[in-house]
Parts: sequence; C-alpha cells; structure tokens
Amino acid sequence: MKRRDFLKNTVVTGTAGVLFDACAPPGSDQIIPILIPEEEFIPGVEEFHPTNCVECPGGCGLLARKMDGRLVKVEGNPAHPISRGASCARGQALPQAMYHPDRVRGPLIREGARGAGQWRNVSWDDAIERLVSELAAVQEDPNNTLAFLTGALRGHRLDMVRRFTSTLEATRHLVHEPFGDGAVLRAHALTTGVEEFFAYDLENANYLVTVGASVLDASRSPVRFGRGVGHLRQGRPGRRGKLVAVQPRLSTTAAAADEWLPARPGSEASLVLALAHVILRDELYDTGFIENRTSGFEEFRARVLADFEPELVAGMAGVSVETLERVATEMAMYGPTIVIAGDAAVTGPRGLGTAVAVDHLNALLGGFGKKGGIFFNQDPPFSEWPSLETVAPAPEALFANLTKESDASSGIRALLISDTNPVHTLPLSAGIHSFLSEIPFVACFTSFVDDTAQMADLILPESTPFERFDDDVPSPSVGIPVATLSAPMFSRPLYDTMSMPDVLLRVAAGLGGTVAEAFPWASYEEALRAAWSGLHAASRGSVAESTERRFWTRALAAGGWWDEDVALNADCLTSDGLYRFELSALESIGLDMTAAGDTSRFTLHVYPSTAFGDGRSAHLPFLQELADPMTSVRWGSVVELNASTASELNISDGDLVEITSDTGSLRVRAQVTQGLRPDVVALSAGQGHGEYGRYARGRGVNPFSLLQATTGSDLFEAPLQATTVRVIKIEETG
Amino acid sequence: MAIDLDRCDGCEACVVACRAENNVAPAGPEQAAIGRAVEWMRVERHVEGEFPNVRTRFVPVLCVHCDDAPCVSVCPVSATYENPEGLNAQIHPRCIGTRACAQACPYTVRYFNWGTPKWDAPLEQTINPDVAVRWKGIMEKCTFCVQRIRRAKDEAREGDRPIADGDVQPACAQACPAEAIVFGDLDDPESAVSKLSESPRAERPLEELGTGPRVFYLKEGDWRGSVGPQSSD
Amino acid sequence: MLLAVIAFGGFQWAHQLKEGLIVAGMNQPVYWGLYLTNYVFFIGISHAGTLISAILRLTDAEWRRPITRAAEAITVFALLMGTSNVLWHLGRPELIYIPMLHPQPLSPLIWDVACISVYLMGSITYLYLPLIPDLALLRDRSPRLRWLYRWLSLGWQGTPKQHKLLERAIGFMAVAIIPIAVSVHTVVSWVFAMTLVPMWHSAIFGPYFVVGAIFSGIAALLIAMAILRKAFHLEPFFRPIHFNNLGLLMLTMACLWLYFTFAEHMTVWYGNEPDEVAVLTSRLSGAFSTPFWTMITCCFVIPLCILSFKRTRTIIGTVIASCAVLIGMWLERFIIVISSASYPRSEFMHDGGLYSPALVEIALTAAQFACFALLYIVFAKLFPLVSIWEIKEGDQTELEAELTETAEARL
Amino acid sequence: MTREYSTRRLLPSLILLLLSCMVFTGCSKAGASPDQPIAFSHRIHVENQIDCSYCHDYYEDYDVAGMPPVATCVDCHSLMFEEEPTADLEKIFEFADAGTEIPWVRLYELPKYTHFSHKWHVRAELECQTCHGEIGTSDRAVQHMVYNMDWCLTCHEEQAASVDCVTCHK
Repeated sequence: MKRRDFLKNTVVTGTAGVLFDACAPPGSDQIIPILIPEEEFIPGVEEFHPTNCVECPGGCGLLARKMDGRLVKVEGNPAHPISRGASCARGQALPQAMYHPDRVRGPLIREGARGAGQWRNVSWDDAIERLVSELAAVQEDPNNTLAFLTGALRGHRLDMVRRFTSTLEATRHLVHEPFGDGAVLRAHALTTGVEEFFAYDLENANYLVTVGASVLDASRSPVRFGRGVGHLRQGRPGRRGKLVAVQPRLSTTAAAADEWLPARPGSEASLVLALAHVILRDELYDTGFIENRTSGFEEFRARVLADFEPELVAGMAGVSVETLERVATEMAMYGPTIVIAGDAAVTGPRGLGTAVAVDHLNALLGGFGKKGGIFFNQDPPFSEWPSLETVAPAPEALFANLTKESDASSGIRALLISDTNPVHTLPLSAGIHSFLSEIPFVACFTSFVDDTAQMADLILPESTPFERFDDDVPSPSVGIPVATLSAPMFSRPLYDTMSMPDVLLRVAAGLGGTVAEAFPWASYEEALRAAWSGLHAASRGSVAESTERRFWTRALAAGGWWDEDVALNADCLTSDGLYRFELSALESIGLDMTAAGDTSRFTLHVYPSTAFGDGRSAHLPFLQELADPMTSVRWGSVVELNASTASELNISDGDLVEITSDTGSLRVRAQVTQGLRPDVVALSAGQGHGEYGRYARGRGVNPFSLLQATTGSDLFEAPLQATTVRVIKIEETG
Repeated sequence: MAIDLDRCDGCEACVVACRAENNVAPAGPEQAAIGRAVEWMRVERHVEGEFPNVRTRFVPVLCVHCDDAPCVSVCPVSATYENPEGLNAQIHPRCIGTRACAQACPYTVRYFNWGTPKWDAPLEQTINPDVAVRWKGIMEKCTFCVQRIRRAKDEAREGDRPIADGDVQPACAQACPAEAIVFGDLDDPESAVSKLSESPRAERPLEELGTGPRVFYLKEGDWRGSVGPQSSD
Repeated sequence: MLLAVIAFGGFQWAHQLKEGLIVAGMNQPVYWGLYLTNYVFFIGISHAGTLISAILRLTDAEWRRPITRAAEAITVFALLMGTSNVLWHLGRPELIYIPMLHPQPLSPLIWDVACISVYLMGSITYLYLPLIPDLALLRDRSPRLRWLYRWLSLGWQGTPKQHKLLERAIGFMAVAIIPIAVSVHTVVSWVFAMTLVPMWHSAIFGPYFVVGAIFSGIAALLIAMAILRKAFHLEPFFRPIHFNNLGLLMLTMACLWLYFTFAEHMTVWYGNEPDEVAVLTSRLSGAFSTPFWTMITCCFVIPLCILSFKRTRTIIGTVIASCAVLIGMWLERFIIVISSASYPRSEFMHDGGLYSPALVEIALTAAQFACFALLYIVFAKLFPLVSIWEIKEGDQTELEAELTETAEARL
Repeated sequence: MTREYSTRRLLPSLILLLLSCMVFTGCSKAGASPDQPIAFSHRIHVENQIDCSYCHDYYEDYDVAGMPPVATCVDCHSLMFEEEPTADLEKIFEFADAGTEIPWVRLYELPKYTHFSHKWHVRAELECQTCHGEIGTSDRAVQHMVYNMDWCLTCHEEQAASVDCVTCHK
C-alpha cells in the first residue's frame, strides 16, 4: 500500500481521496507531486501548477489546481498576458482529458485490418524500435518520401518537427488545420510582410467589425477576444464601443454584437470593399497613414471607386445601401476601428480576397500602429538551436491540397501524424481514406484513438499538458513577446505515455548519424532549456534572474516569460517597409455573383463549435453536456434553418431532415431560427466522430462529410460556405 | 454578485467552470434529453425580432440567493436556509427530497438528483475535495462557491486581517473572460459589487416578486451617445 | 387480481428505491408528478365519508343511518392511500420521519403533515366509535374471529351508561371532524397556493380544493354503495332514495365546482400576466387542452345531464355520473399540479421538458386504486358496513315517515 | 372493567415498543477498538516525552492531523539499542524493509459531507483529550466516542464558535 493511499485512508477528513480510493483507476497510484516531495503531500492543501492550454490557438496560460495528488481543476493564470486569470469552457474541461476513461494507456500496434480497431499493447522500446526501423527503411530508397502531418503547431514543438523533417532525407512537413485561417495569414504576408496573426488593441478600440470571424466563440482566442470586447463595451466609463458582425449566421459573436449584417456567403469581400468605397468617396480615410506608410494606394482607390459602389454591392450581399453607408461612416467617425476577418468568410475561392480587403480597410482607417488599433507580434528572444548543415526545410505544404492529387501518396511510404484529425476534418471527397490506405506505414501521436488514429499502424500515446514539458508562443498575441511554459505536475505521467518531442528525440537517437547529431539533447526539457536560455540572456521581462538555472525554475513557477514593457510595434516587413495595397488577390473579387438560380439548393455554412472547436474537444463529457449558446443542443447536433425557409419546406423544430450535397448526405434534426439567412443552412463542426472515446463516438453529424474538397492549387483548407445542399424532410413512422 | 449583460458574450465558460468546481456530474445524453441535466450556472438566451433584425441577450442564470427566499420557507425540514452572510445554503444530509423548494423557486435554479451521479472511472479523480459529492434523492444548487469563501476566510484569519474585496471569487467569476461577473460583499459600500449595484443599468431579476435577489444584472447599454466622435489618441 | 396489481406496484417501487426517482417521469421543471396528483386526489376522496356522514349526523338526516359507515370507511382508506403517496414521492423515503424531528413551522408541508395525521386519527376514531356496539354484536354472534371482535369491542355491554358515553363521544367527534376535514384540504391546497408559481398562487385555492374534495368524495361513496349493494345484497338498506339524495348533493357540488373553476381561470385570463397566461393557454388550447376539456365534461356536463332529471337520477345514472366525476376530478388534480409546473417563469427557464408519467408512476397509481379496493372489501368482509345498531335505534316507522316525506317534498 | 380489559391487551405491545427503542439506541455506541497491525502504545510514547506533533505532524497547521510514515518509527527505534526487540518492533522493520506503510486501522472518520480542520480547533486551545479521550495514557487505541452533530454544536455554542451550517457542512 502506497503511503499516499495510506494517508488518504488515515487522515480524519472527508476528502474525495477517501471517497474514491476504492475505485481509484489502475496506475493512479503513480501520481506523485513533483515540486514537493511525496512525504509532504497533505490532504486538503491545494497547490497550483502553471501549464498551457492546447485546445485552441489561443494559447492561454493556465494554473492547474492539485489536491490530494490529483488534478482537480484548471484556472486561468492571472499573470499570463493572454488569459489574465480567465479561461474558456474548453479550457475548464481539460482535466477530463487527463482522466478520460478511454485514454490510450500505452503504445499500441495494429492487429488485423486497418481501421478494425484491434490493437496490441507494446512497450515504448518496441514502439520506438518499430518506428526507427520503418523510417530507416524509407530513408534507404531515394524515391521514397516520408511525411509528417501536423496541425498548426506552435512553440518549440513546431521547431522540433521542422528540425526533424529537415534533417531526414526527402521528408515533407504537411499541415492540416480546418479553421486555421490560412488565408488571413497569407493576406497579412502579402500586405504587411508579417505572416502571423495581428495583435489587436481591443481595450482601446471603439469600433470592432468582424467579417466571418466568430472571435467570441471559437476562432483563435475566445478568452483574449472575450476580454477585449468586454473592455470595449464597459471597460471605460462613459465610452462604450460598438461591435458589428458580418456573417450569414447569427453566431454567438453576432448575437453578442450590437449589429449583425447577414451578408450573403461569398459576398464578404465585395461588402468590405463597398465600405472602403464609402470611406474613399467621402475621403474619411487616415491621410497621414496613407501618405507616409503605404504604397499602391492610388491603384487601390481607383479600383474600389470604380467597381464597388454600395448600390451595386448591396443587392448582391443582401445588406441595404443605407446600412453600408452608415456602418462605413461610423467606422471612420467613431474610431479607433478594427476589422477582423476569419472562419468561413476567408475560405473558398474568395477567401484570400476577403482577408486582403479587410487588411486594406484597416489600412484606410490607419489602424496599424495606432492606439486601439493593430500591432504585430513580437517573438520572444529564444536562443537558436545549433544550426543544421543540411539545406533549409521545404516550406510546410497544405495537406488538403496534397490528398486530392490522384497519385498523391505514391511517393509517401511513411506518414507521421500529430495534433490533427484529418479523417474527421477533411471533406470525404478529399479522398483521405484512399490516401491513407496507399501509405504502408502510418503512426499517430495522440492521447485518444480518434478517427485518424483508427487508420494507423502504430499509436504513440501523448502525455497531457499536465504531464509533460512544453512551451507555447500564443498567436494571436497581444503585441508583446509572450512565451508560455509548462512542466509536468506529476513526477510520472498517469499512464505509460510520452510527449511527441521526446519520442522524436529517441527516434533521432535510434536513426543515428546526422539525425542524431541534429538532436543533441537527452530530453525535450533539455532542448527547451537550451532555447529558453536566450530569454535569460535577454535579462528583461517578467522573469529576470542571476543564473540560468534559477531563471528556469522561476519561469516554470511563473508559467512562462513575457515582457510587458516592450514598445508595441507595427512596422511592416515588406521590402520597402510600407504597407502594400495588394491588388492581385482582389482580381477575382467582383460583382459576378448572381443570385442563386436554383432555389431548392441552399448554401451550407459550416462554423466552429463553441464547445468543440473543430472537434478536438468533443471527447469531453462536460462539453458534450454543455448546451450550445445558440442552439441549446447537447450531446448531438442540429441543422439550423431560417424560419421562412423552414415553413416553405414545411419543416418545424425537431423534424428529421436529410441534407444532401454532391458528395454526401446526412440526417439530422432541424432547428428553426431567425438568426440565419434564408438561402443558407448552418451546421456546426465538431460532432460526428466515428472514433474518439465513448462520449464523442457517434454523437451528432460531421458537416465536413458534405463539403466539397478544395480545387485549384492556391486554395487553403476546405471552403466552409461554398457547398450547396438540398434539404428534405424525412417523415418518421411511429 | 453583479453580472454585466453588456460584457457577457455567452461563451459559457462559467457553466463549465461551475461544473468542474462543484463536482456536478454530467447527466448523460438520455437524461439530459429529458431535462435532467444539472447546471448550477446556465446561460439563457433571449432572441427577439425577425430576420434580419434580430436582437439577442445572453443571461447567465444561477441561484440569486434571495433575501426572502421562497425555497427556504417551503422546506419542511429546513434543509435550505439563509446563513448570516446571506447565502442560501442547501444542507444535503438534511434534505429528504420533497422538491418543494424546486417547485417554489421562481428562477428554477434548484436541481434534483434524480439518480446517483455517475463518474466513469477514472474521471472521479477530478472531483474537488472541498465540495461534497451529492447523492440520489436530494436537491442541490449554487452555493456562491461557499468552499472558496471558507478558504478565503481561513487565509484572512491566518494573516489575521479582515477579508478584502475580491478575496473571494466564485468559479464562474474567475473563469469569465469578459469579466462580466463580479462577486463581493453587498453590505460593504466600498466593494466593487456594491458600486455596480448602484449603476443606473442595474436591475434585479423578478424583483416584483419581493424575493429580494442578491444578484444584480447590468442590462445592455446603448451604443449611440455613449461614444464621442473620434478621439485623436 | 388486485393483489397482482399491488404486487407489481410494489416491485416497481422497489426498483425506484434502488435507482432513485430517475426511473420516474419527472424532470426539471416538473419536479412534482403523478404521485402528488394521487396524493391530492385521494385526500379529496377521503372527504366523502367523514364530512358527509358527520354533517348528516348532525343535521339528523334520518336517511343517513345506513350509509354513514360506508362513507367513513372510504375516508380512512382513502387517507391511507393518499398519505402513502408521500413515500413514493420523496427523494429519500427512508428519512420520512425527519419532519417530525426537525419540523420547519413555516412550511405548508409541515401544516399538511400535522393536519392529515390529526385527520387520520380523528376519522379512524370516528369510524371506530360507532362500530363498537356492532363489534360487540359480532363478538356474541359471529362464528369466527371472536377474539378479534372481543379485543376490539373493548367489553361493550350495551349498558345505558355506555350508550350515553358513546353517543356523546360520537356527537363530539362529529362536530370536531368537520373543521379538521375542511382544514386538511385547505392546507393541501396551500402547499400549492403558498408558492409564487403561476396559477398556483391563488387565494381561492382553499375553498376550491374543499369543494372538489367533497365533490369527488360523494362520487366515490356512490360507487362504493352501488357495489356493496350488489355484492352484499344490501338493497333494503341502500335504497334509491339514498342515491337520489346524494345525487342531488353531487349536482350542487358540480355547479359549485364549475363556479370556482370559472372564477379561477377568469381572473387569470383577465389579469393577463404573461407567465400565468402561458399556463392558461396550455390548458385551454395547448398541451393540456385534452385533459382540461375532458375534465370539464366529466365534472360538469355529464353530471348535469344525468342528475338534473329525476328520470335519469337512478342508481345506474348516479353511478355513471360518479365515475365521470372521479375521472374528471383526477384530471383536475393532474392539470393543476402538472401544467403549472411545466411552465415556470419564462424569463429564467426556456427549455423545460414536458412531463409524461413513467411506468413506475402508472404502476404505483394502479396499485393504489387496487389496494384501496382491497382494503375496502376486506373491511366489508370483517365488519358490518351498515350500522346495525343505529338502524335498530332509529325507529323504523319514523324512518319510513321521514323517507316518504322527503320523497314527496322532492316531487 | 372495560379499562383494565383493554390495558391488559395493550401491555405486550407497549413492551415490544420499548424493546425496539432500546435496540435502536444501542446501535451507535463508542469504544470500538479494532486490532491494529502493531500493538502500538500511545502511553509509552507520551511517557517518553514524545510530542504529539512528532508523529501527527500536521495537526497544528492543517486540516488533518496526519499519520507518521513508517520511516518516522524506524528513525527512533533503530537507534534504541538498549530496548529488547519485541515481535511488534520487528514488524516495524519488516514493513520498512518491504517499503510499505503500516496499514493502521482507522478509528475516527467524519462523514464525507463535512469539513473539519484540526488547525482551528488546536488554535482554539482545545485539549486533544476533548475529542480523542485519554488516548495518551492508554496502551490500546480506543475510539473515544462517535461524534454526532449535537455534540459538535454544544461545544461550538459554549465556545461561541460559528454554528452556521456551512461552517462544517460542504
């Protein structure tokens, strides 16, 4: 009997330790506090261990509350610039990810056919041996390639993967992030030369327009934007900012907004440019900024004034001329104004155009570098890892584009997957299944057997953020350099798990040669310390210590490093340092959108779920039980229909309907709402998992199965509102 | 407690935070479907108007800890009572499950354990030792995180100082990104919550019933007029 | 067969005890369901007996003599059934004694507990006292169970002294029982009326419930009488005149009941308070419209049609009317309890599931009716359901005269 | 005669009632003294001037009193060469060598729905004896009493401590 249990049993107190000692899970007796020695663990005394949230791009710093040797809750880290002590629903549910009954408890090797879900437990040594041999085999044949598929990684996880893919021969790094807003990043790069999300000074802004971006529910960072909008509204006595949401569906963001412009899907770019038109026409733009810090203004002005009169756009977008005129004027009059694009609006053929148009609008209003405006992220001064003699890595390729190429997988002999679930979040038509089936060896780094891991040959169980060393550079940030740091709060993980970077280190060692040399660290912690020594050297910011060792300890205890004193900057990184009124991306934007001819078809609008994001949080019972803010649905999904549409189709609340696109069809209950355009039906992403633990499996439907795959080369993730569908009511018998 | 509806954006962080803090087990799909889900804190949605002119309000609803609570008077065994600090507390071992309080509550914020709360092992490891795990057949409700109040008092007593405004933060208030929820002592005129309760926007839910709720809602402000023309900074 | 039903009910209850009320159909916001409905209903029935027989006894209505006991028996058993509902209803029945140990005087439920226990005691005594002489009779005549009768008859010798004592006791009880009975149902109504719930929070709920109670009470009595009449060949005692008189009484009650119902709903409709109107519409045209209009039909239309004409005011007629009334009154209780609970103040509760009874609730309801019938039959087997000594006492001719006289008065 | 006739019949039932009451009240009585894995004597340790906090090292500052790890026992007993080794002493070292703790049988356990803090009771200068009895002078740990709410409340009222339900109930 371990001392801890013994204590639990003997102390006179009503702790749940006693309550649940009987049904303690196998392995839970491995839970031992790391920062204080085992003997000192006192029931009823709480400890807080800083950690980082990985559920969404927000990158919040968290404090994990530990009692009786168990992780019982997480709170926002009050010192952390992103979370400032707050957290979102998904963050709050995190502890359930660690103690989830269906977590993978050790490395698994496939038995039987792919996708059959039969696994054999193996030791880490065997698992890594297998991995090494597979990779070595791939390396031998020059026309074989190896691919590492990840989500949008951040912090040094990303650097580890890049380093790994660039040291190995013929290895590609593929990225798949369904709501990654790739077009926005590309637009930023085109206009400002900064391929990163901007930092918005919402606290001092007066007017916020979101184009598609549901910044308050799921996109990017609900916590950061939630706080920002809170301040915008009531943070400053006597000044209340205004929030305008442009999107076809009344999302939580639009619902919280003061004004909702239900623009027709695909018309966002034109709408934004129409706003620009009014501002240019009435010469309400920030002349100072335009003259001194931009280039290509005249061409832009000419184009906009020529093509985007509100009168012309209004009809197409389904927003009245008056509204356009008024909003544009308000934006200029009641600044500082910020415009944010994201989500469905920046996907599909016009996605990039929308993102660029939004940047231009910001520029017109002189938002860059202005208080209450837009700033650029600043990277923490990490020290570089020893440079590699091998050539620089090929830039990340987009997985979505790769899959649909017919002989895509021909070259790829082995595929590593981490932090993404393409089988669930890629359109069926992207042919992900055939793609995977053609690859001889697939390995997954994951804590759960999800839809993708089900198709793998080898599953390498990830540790949760509470059990591993990790760091994170939040993006979007708040304009100052921020680095989150988290250490395991238990001396050993709950189960036989290992974090992906550590596995890479062991694999590298196994492969030997140049690869091994490229990874000279015994553990990921060591690698992190090497990088973080740069922050110590900078000797500024939240943690400044005499010795590197003490710096590390303090940083661990503080949950990271950030420098609040650094001056915010918005200097464009373009060749001439000027903001570029990029026009090429706007070529495709015009008034060519004809009103939908076939009235029996509706545009399908897919949006990220407040509770599940793209679906990666769908395995947590707390979130499944959470009633969606707009649809109130629990443990499932509904399709939203505009009231008038519904009555035409003779559909009422709760009816079972069938939604059919060219690529698939699914059945789901209808919800009739006023908060949606009549020519649009809306489905939430996140549900409809084939595999993802007992709570997510078979719950609701997966809208990605209806979407058409990306077409053309320079598109981003699957277009989220370019698919048209038919809706018919299913008569239920009995 | 004061809740600023103008800040609230319906993200429901408070709902999950409350669950996690107070060991509220999920009811599961079947039970949730027939209205058995327990949420001490829930976000009600009020949608008015027709497309495209739709106005929406999110109202986080929790026990308002009435000054003169209907639930207290109807309980035959005084399992619920108002404590000296004005909390309406539910004493689980005393409750016999008449559900009279639930029926009497005009805010419908009292919840009944229809069955035994289930935690699939090892999820029970996340249970907060500071809060009792309720059992079948009894009522439960928001406690304003009384366990946190107790800890805060202990600390204050430890450093023998009076308990300061902001020392106590219920799980919902702590989680709220928009800082819409403010908790404090209404008897202390200097506390942030007292000041908010004086705000012209402040109103008390169903005040006309004379229950004297201790939760204030600050209704949404009007944008026009509250913002002057563009300021140069 | 009755036993089978009861057994099934018991089994279901055991299941519920194990699993908790999760097996029942109640939910949020409908925390109160069928159990409460039955509770109110049976307590209502209980008013049959005591109240009626007491009033009649006091007013020395001679024709009452044969029917008093039948009525009093109903009271006792209905009360037992009614109170038993508390057992199923409670989340933790094992703690049912707590209200006695730590009562909270402000709670209407406590008033309820007090009143009903008093009422139960009272009506048992009231049933028992007039029984004593007959028990003595049985003790002397009956072939079997003499020990029981001896034990119960407390050595009744029929001495004038004892008679005097008994008469006084009965007289006193008759007076005492009436206010208790009235108070009981008033208090039961207050369990609802004292809350702020739409369409419960009403001043006339007290009298409304009492009227309803007597109404259903008479109905129950009539049915019981008809059955006994057939089963035990009591035709000589339960004569058409009884059915006729009770029928008329019931008719009055029907009108009174309608009046109250109308007043209750009228005020709500006119007051037009949104939350209350929500409940009202649900009754008139919404989810509860079917039960509501059935109730109106059963409680008013049918009795009116049958009972207002002498031709139809036959035994069969009154029995049919009574059945209708019982169904109607049960529905009334159901509607009162459930519909209000289903529509809480909208501002704070949007999606509340509507209530539909689960198997266990239906089973237990059935079991109660069965149990009620069983107890009644057992009682009828063991004890004379007609007060032998009272009838003896009442001089036959006098009785005849009184009967014919009243009969003529009606014509 | 009527009266006595009935009373005679009633007597047995009354007695029955009385008996059952006695049975029920008899159910909860203190004084339980389960066999411990080691015959530990508080008396000896107290007589050797070992302070309570030496083994129960949390009781002054935390909710719980704490139980000593076997190491604590070993620390002293391994140094006492003069004491003659008994079977029980051997057991200590057996447990220590096996690397397991001594599975003491618990004497006092409060309900799960209550909150209790040794700290504040010690600071209120309550004697250990108040709750734990004369354990310090006994060779065998005996449960001093079964705590019930009334008992707690009486003391709280005497000491003018909080009698608010949520002070202890959670």
